[in-house]
Amino acid sequence: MALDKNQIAKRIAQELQDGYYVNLGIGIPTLVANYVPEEIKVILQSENGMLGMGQFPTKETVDADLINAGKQTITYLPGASFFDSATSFAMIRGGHVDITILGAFEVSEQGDIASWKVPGRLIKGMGGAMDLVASAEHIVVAMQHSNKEGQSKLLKKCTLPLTGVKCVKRIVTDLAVLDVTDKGFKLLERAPGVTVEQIKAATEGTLIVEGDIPEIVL
Amino acid sequence: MALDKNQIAKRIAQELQDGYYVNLGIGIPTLVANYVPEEIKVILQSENGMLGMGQFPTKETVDADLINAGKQTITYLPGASFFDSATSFAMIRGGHVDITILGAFEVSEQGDIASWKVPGRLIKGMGGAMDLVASAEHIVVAMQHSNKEGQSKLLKKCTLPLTGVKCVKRIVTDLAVLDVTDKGFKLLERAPGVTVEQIKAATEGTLIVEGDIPEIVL
Amino acid sequence: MNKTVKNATEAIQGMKNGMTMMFGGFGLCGIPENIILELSKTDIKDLTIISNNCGVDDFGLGLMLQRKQIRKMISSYVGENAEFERQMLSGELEVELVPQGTLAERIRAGGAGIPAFYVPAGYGTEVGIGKESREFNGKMHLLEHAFKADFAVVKAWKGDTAGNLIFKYTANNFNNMMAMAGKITIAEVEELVPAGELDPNFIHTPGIFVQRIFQGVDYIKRIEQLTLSK
Amino acid sequence: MNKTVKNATEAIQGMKNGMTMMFGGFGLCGIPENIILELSKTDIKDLTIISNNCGVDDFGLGLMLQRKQIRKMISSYVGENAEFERQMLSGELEVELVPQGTLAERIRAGGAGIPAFYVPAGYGTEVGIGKESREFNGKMHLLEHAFKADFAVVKAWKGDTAGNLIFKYTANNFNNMMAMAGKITIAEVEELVPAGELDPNFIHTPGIFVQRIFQGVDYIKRIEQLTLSK
Repeated sequence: MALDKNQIAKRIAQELQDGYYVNLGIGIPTLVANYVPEEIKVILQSENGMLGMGQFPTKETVDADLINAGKQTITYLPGASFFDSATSFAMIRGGHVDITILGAFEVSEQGDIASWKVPGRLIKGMGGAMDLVASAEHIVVAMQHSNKEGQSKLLKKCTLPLTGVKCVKRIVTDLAVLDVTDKGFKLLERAPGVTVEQIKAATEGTLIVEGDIPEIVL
Repeated sequence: MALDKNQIAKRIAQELQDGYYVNLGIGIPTLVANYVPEEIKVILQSENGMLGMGQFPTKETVDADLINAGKQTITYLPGASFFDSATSFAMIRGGHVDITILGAFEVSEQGDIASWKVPGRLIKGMGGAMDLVASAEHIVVAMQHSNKEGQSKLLKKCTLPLTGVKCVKRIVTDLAVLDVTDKGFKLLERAPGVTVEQIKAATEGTLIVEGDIPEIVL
Repeated sequence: MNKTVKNATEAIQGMKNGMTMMFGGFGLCGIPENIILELSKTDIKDLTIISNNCGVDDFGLGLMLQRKQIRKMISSYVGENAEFERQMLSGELEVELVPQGTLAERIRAGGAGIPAFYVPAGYGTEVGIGKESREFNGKMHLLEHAFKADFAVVKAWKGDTAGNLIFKYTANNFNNMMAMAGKITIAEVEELVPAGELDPNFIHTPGIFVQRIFQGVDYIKRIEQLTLSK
Repeated sequence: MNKTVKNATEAIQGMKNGMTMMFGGFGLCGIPENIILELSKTDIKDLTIISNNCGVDDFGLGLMLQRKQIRKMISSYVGENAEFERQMLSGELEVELVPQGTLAERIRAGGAGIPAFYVPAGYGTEVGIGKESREFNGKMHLLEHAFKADFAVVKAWKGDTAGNLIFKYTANNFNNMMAMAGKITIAEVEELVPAGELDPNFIHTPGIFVQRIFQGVDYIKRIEQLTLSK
């Protein structure tokens, strides 16, 4: 059975290590914060200028001057800091953020990612996504394996305008966990009950299957 | 009679305008702070990271964490701010400092300045001088007209390693006030009792004398 | 030296058609509400606006969009604004999209006297078209140029008469760098105090970068995405 | 996450011969006294040191000079140090002089992932020899490259267990940028407090840039030029 959004987030949370500085994109990535294993502590960076993001506020503690990059009202945790956008992206560009988790429209088997524009239909802008994917060492994409029309989002080559080239390292979808390698998408894990054949059918790009593929353990 | 150091500083203080942000180099320029006309207010920038430099401290208020670019203990005035070196030179390089006053070994009639190195004899480093002269709109050099050996310091071409090229706008020496122009050093004012001939004799570079040259009024 | 002006009306003296202006803020957080409102009451137009976002339909820079005062927007993200989308698609509004970190750094560079620098963001994408590229440390980078503005308009939490600014939480965002990059920088603040009252160790924007300052009025601080804990 | 280490001895674990290290401070103001002293007791040598100055004969980095632990200095100003002059003139010590603002910006660039940028400082001088130059806005500029270090060592006034730092007065200087540019950054502080005790609005160096932190001991804070009002 394919993973739901929360399960994708829960699987991605397994990528986190104690002490990691983490940037979470909008959508499924935001949910990852809810599944950080109890035994580790990570620090959330929000590119609009903060480290140490906490939960959403209560009606009493909400403050219009305290938002995340998704423009949601939030809170901060002990040890937090606030700074300007240039410093924020100095952290990102300088490789100080340990892992970036973001959504995508498409990922290619070279690790290219398209996530910000659908010509003729949608141009909201790239925000900080281009800076994030061009800089982070460790980039994980969280997305559905196929789009609403049933077309694969894991492609030989992206069809939409790119956000970055050769940058995605790992992808977690509703069907599988995959790594981008020199030879294509390497299948690492499959959703419980989902077969390798189903994943192969849903993947337009080259899929590498070596040995037994274990099920995702949540 | 030639000006003494304090008189040179006093004459340079006349270059200041109300509200100016001012960077003063080590030596005679430091003395300029003592002669700011009472009716105007300037803000002193020290490139090691402060705006709003005040006087030297008393024995009671001295603080090792509060020094100027000459490494002298100082104080700060109301409205002061402290910042890191990158921000400090952002101010300087970005043209936010209105006037820079510094010393020199030599100045050429093209406005080149040499102030940081005497090959084989002295290499202390350029500190912030190269950044200052390359960036400020308004650069005033405070120096003696001749060196200790009696040689002119206002030259056709500098003989010592340069600090910057085509940057000096005005020079105030013990003998005269001069501007650097396309055609050479233009004599603006002469020290009280010093003749144009004396200045001409002490100036190796091209000296332009047009009309009557008034005496410096202190 | 006192940089105080009376109000928004006095602060915008000298703003003219065709100018380039920066506006601080991220979404609706930390935007200079007073100046935007004041400017939206004037006939000043053909503006090139550098701002991370363009407000929403009826608030922030959206007000100036509605009155068609903006000729060109330079931003990183412009979603959530129907009138913006309409003007952009119809060609009435020119839009230059810049990656957010590159935008921030180009503004800082403008203030810091750095005409150009290299970053990896956008290489191999539309953003790189027409730009010089170059390899450093085995990775391709784009040459990006500094942004400056005729006026930079920023909003701070506290300020003093010497122009020093302090921001609250994430309302800093682009304000600090933009203050550096304006030929004339106007700061509106929630609380204006005499020089000497702010701790000099904790100034975010040193006064040298600010030419005009005033205490704003009637801050709405609209929240775009009110999200609360259950 | 607690970044606290016990003391200077624990903080310098991993430092090795031949490494590149940055040391904060301007003159003797804001220098990491504890780490310098600790390091000067080791046999670690052949170091490339990036620091605005090199201490004085018997204090600060001068201690490491005396023990000939430094192979190369990258600085903007090295006056007032006789042993330094001797080693430089004899060729024992390699010296690269960098204009102070360029030095600061190259360090910031190293921390900010900007491999290179253009500045006007040094064009037409010895500093420009062998460097690319280019005209922007009618003015010549040099291409300058980022500095990074295996270890950056900084000194702050206050710090917390999350690595956040606050500097006092002009003791900030190069410390803030250097913290950004170290693969491993060590911060020694006069006062170390638990995370949460420093106001998050007034952090100079966010904790993300600091890997190890400890409360230093026995600060001397020697004054180079004691100047008093009459």
